[in-house]
Amino acid sequence: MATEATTVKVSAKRKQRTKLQETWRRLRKNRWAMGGLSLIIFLALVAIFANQIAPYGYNEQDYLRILQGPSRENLLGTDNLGRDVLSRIIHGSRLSLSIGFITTGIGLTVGGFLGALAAFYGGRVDNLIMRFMDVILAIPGFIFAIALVTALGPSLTNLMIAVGINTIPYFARIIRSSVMSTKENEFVEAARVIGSSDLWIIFKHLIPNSLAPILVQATLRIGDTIIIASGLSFLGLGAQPPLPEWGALLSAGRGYLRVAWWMATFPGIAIMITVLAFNLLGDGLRDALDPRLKN
Amino acid sequence: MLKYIAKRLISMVPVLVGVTFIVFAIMHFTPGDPATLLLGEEAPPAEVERMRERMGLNDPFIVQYGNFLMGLFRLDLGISLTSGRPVYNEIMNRLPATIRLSAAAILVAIFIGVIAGIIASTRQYTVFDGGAMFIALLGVSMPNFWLGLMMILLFSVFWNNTFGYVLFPSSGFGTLRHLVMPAIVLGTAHAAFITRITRSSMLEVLRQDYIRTARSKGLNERVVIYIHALRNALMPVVTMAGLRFGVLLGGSVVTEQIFAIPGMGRLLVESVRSQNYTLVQGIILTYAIIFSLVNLAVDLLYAAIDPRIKVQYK
Amino acid sequence: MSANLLEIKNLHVHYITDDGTAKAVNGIDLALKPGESLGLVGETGAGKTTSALSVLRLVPNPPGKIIEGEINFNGENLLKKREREMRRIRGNKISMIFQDPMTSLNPVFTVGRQIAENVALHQNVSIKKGIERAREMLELVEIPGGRVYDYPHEFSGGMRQRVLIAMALACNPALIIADEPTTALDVTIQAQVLEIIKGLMEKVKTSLIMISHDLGVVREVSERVAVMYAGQIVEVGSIRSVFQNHKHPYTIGLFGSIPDIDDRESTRLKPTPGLMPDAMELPEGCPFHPRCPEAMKKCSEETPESVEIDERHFVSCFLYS
Amino acid sequence: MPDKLLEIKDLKKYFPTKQGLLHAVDGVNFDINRGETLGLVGESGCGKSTTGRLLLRLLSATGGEILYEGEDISTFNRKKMKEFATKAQMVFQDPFSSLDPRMSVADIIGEPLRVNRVYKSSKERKRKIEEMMEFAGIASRLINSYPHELDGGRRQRVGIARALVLNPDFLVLDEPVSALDVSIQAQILNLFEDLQDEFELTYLFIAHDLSVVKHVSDRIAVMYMGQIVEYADFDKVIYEPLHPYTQALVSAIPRIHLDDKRERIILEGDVPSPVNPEPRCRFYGRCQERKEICQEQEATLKEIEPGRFVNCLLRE
Repeated sequence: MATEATTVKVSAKRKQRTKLQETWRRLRKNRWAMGGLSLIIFLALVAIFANQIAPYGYNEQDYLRILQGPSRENLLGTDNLGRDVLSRIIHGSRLSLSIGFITTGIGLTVGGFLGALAAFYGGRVDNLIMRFMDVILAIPGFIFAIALVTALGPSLTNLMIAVGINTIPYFARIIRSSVMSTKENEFVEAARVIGSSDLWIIFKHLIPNSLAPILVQATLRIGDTIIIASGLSFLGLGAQPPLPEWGALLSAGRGYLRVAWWMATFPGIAIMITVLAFNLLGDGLRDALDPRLKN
Repeated sequence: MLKYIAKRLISMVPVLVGVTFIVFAIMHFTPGDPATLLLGEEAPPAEVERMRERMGLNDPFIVQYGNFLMGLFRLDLGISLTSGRPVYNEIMNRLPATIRLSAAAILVAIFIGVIAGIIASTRQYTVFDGGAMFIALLGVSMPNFWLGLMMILLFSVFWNNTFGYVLFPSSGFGTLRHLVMPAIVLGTAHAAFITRITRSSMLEVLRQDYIRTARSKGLNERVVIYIHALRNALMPVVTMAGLRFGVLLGGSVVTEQIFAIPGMGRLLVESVRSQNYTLVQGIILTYAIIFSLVNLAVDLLYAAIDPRIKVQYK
Repeated sequence: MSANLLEIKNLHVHYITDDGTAKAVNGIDLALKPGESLGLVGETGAGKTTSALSVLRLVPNPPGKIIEGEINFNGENLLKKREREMRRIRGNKISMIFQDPMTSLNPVFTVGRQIAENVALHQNVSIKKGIERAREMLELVEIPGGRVYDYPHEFSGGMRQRVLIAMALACNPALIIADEPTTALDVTIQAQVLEIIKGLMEKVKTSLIMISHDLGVVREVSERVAVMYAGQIVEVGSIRSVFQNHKHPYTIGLFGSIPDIDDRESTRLKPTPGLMPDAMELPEGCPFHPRCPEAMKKCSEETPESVEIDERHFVSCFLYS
Repeated sequence: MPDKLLEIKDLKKYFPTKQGLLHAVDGVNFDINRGETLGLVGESGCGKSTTGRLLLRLLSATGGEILYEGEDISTFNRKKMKEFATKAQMVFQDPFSSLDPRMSVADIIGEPLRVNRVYKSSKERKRKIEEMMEFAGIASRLINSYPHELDGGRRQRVGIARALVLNPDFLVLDEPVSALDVSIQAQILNLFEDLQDEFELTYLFIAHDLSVVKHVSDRIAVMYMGQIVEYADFDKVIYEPLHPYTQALVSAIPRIHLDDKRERIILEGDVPSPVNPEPRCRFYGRCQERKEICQEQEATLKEIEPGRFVNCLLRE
């Protein structure tokens, strides 16, 4: 709807900003998104300095303090082997965050490459790649990951590979559609008219202009992969004991639900907060990048 | 319309064949020998070798895949390596529970999600909107296995300790009371997702020119929203909810595990643990087929909502 | 002299956003007699659409807000009416035709239903009766009545615009506001639609406000014309008077910008240099003075009043006061 | 003898669609003389933009020849194509999507120079950019602005500066003013005239608006459903149109003259899309003068007077 408010011209007098600065400015105004970003930074710091922050080692057992509720010594209680739940969660943040970033990274690079290829060349290449992606997408993601872990054997590395592969078609689709819509712009034709090569067009025009939606999806996807991965660990198909992966902690806590509620409760809250942080930031980015929401 | 259904069904075939190939290949190259598994570790090597021959395990991969594919047409998915019973029968025993659970969850999700989404979008920037959106965000950020454990903790353990009886049983399947917690646990993330997508879709539609036309006719706001806007807004909701159904199916595996529901998901986890490959293979295929059928249903629903779709398939 | 059907007095409409306040309409006065047709001309951002939406009180709020003024319709101030009363006027007494026929019809309902809805609502009849009326209306705009059960996507752009015209006329409104109804159409299709509008104007005796950026289109269907610039009406009068004897420097520039097909010598166009000011940063005084070739010191200090230079021909410019 | 810069012979471009083969451009012939402006007019979907893109090889032709200075551009290799880019350029319709939103004005105008490595130093490049901005009438303070900060008219000027920076001889102007308001449109039209004088440019001016085309063109070609229906000097096409479609098109323009008493020709129906067109005159369905013969054979463009071409079986 072309109301006149949206066609009002930005005068030259007002401060000039690039799109990136403009996005950042709008993102900064969004309190939720900034909350998410701060949380992510906080979690990253916790993960990096886990050894310094955690009161105990992740596998430090104290048989005199088994299944103790939250107390001054053990803020979030202890588990069935007398290990400090808080310390295990702090050490676990490393695993969960790496899983999130690495799996999303795998999906983004491989899926991005395939999607960009499909979009740029179209025709048969496009058809071949996208039909293959359709096949993978026809198997519910979590179940496909279970199949892959079964084949590879349960371990942290295999978990990341499985969830990463699982993420490929997702990114292939997003990047394909993003590049396709960028390709529709006349500036791509304009670049061709002035004699630009394919590579110039891809790197100077298509990729920079397709990045925004990809960035949003990648942020949101990190949260998703953390949930998927912890779900697999919960089923015993991911990280193996004694690794303090959050899903594995929850799984262990399940057996003691009736006697030690804290064992399952706190790792779940950790997962939720982490995923929430990525979702908040992703949502905020999407809003900041959507010019229609600017009013 | 029939032609459209036929076309869509036919287009499912190559995808499903691709799925069988991928699943078969993954399982084929998985370490471990089905014959040994079937006969047990102590079986004499000669016996195992005879079994391998009988199961066609010595054939080249492509022949084995061909045989597997042919078997599918007779609904023969092989035999379970632990029980020795046909995989098909094993799955059919467990399928109803999974379908019941998923259907209950999706109904809960759509009901809550669409209503909350409409409320949020028509009261943009109010407390309703903010509140609904924050709850929805929590919903999608919450791992459902954790939510499940928390509900058990609350409604089975604490409730029992406080009031002396169990409000919702934490395990088993059969009655509606058994279904309540699992359906909520499985449906929550989906409801949250649908809320978000309904809201953004409604906001998009409410910006459209035809909404302005409707208002300029003097229609009251309720008619504009529930008649003119909602039907258009539902299209992306239906599509996305269909695509996300795969996530719900994945979630059902964990949910069945937590609430000890005798569904396919639990069978899958058991089979993975016991390296029962034929059963794993059959179950994954079944999930893929359910998912594809749901997406077909979604497409048909879409065509029913949007008159423009039918034209494309005339 | 008969009473005015519509009177707009000192209307101000602002869009209030985080980045500032866009003053879209700044004190316009307009009067329209029953059966009269008025063309509202101006460039993008002049405030034409906002003025029109204000009459129906459909300016999107937020960010739009009617700051002050009166809009009297049949002697009653529309800005004082309750929302419920307004709804009885929209689509019934005053209806509107929008610019983009491709997006102005709801894609999921048949065109018959969309017209019938209007009739059923305001004339208190059943949808079925409404469909009958829709059939008549379609035939009035030269679309076979049998097509009431077709969906919008089954019509071409020109046909859809006719459907919208049929819809606007379905309740015999006293006033129709057409917002650039032919801008999105091809020339030959535009000619068809204009022909239909002209024919209908003779038949149904409705008043018309035709918003357009094209002086030629306005000339086709209007008796009077008002020229808008930066949210103000700078010149208004009968078509003949304004087209032959335009006085305001902006109007002169506007006419000088039009490539005239009937002018056999290809003379150079004489547009006003510069751009329309940003509605968020309107200049002091006459909004046109920074671009005006005749600007005087006074122009940057005071806003000119409108002066009658000929019978019902008004100009807002210090050159004539 | 006029100096022919471009000769277009039996140019064809078909697109496969779900409904069948779309004959977007179907046997088009015309030529453009050095230094002149040829106006190419028609309604949406008539194939005028496709023709413009074919001329710069943004699309490859299904059939026919495009000779630029006597050379068939379809035979150009990579190197020749780069050279061609410095001679023939384009100004696009949409001032929004034709500029990369992530590039500043300087980046956009300088891109052709960088791609073609015209200058070694960035200083020289900057000087050239500033020079072009001045020619295109863009204030030098806007050099670091981004497209979203500019209004449509200024954006179009940036697009013009980009097209001119390589000193081309020939410009395809694809509806360059149709997205602009009248006064801005007039400013840009004047700019095109000035630039043509300054740089001795040859234009193919594509538009849907006959009055705009008439204003700038020496000759005009009118397109309908992928074919040229009339092609002659501008005054012939505008004041003595021969083809029934041109007559209708001319009469359909809303006039600003009060004494205009011209009888309107109102065409029936909509512009059909040329998917698998039938072998008859393309205008048959809407023509008010149609006769039996018109549906029996296809009409072709014939020279009925020197320099005057009409595609109508009734005018031969």
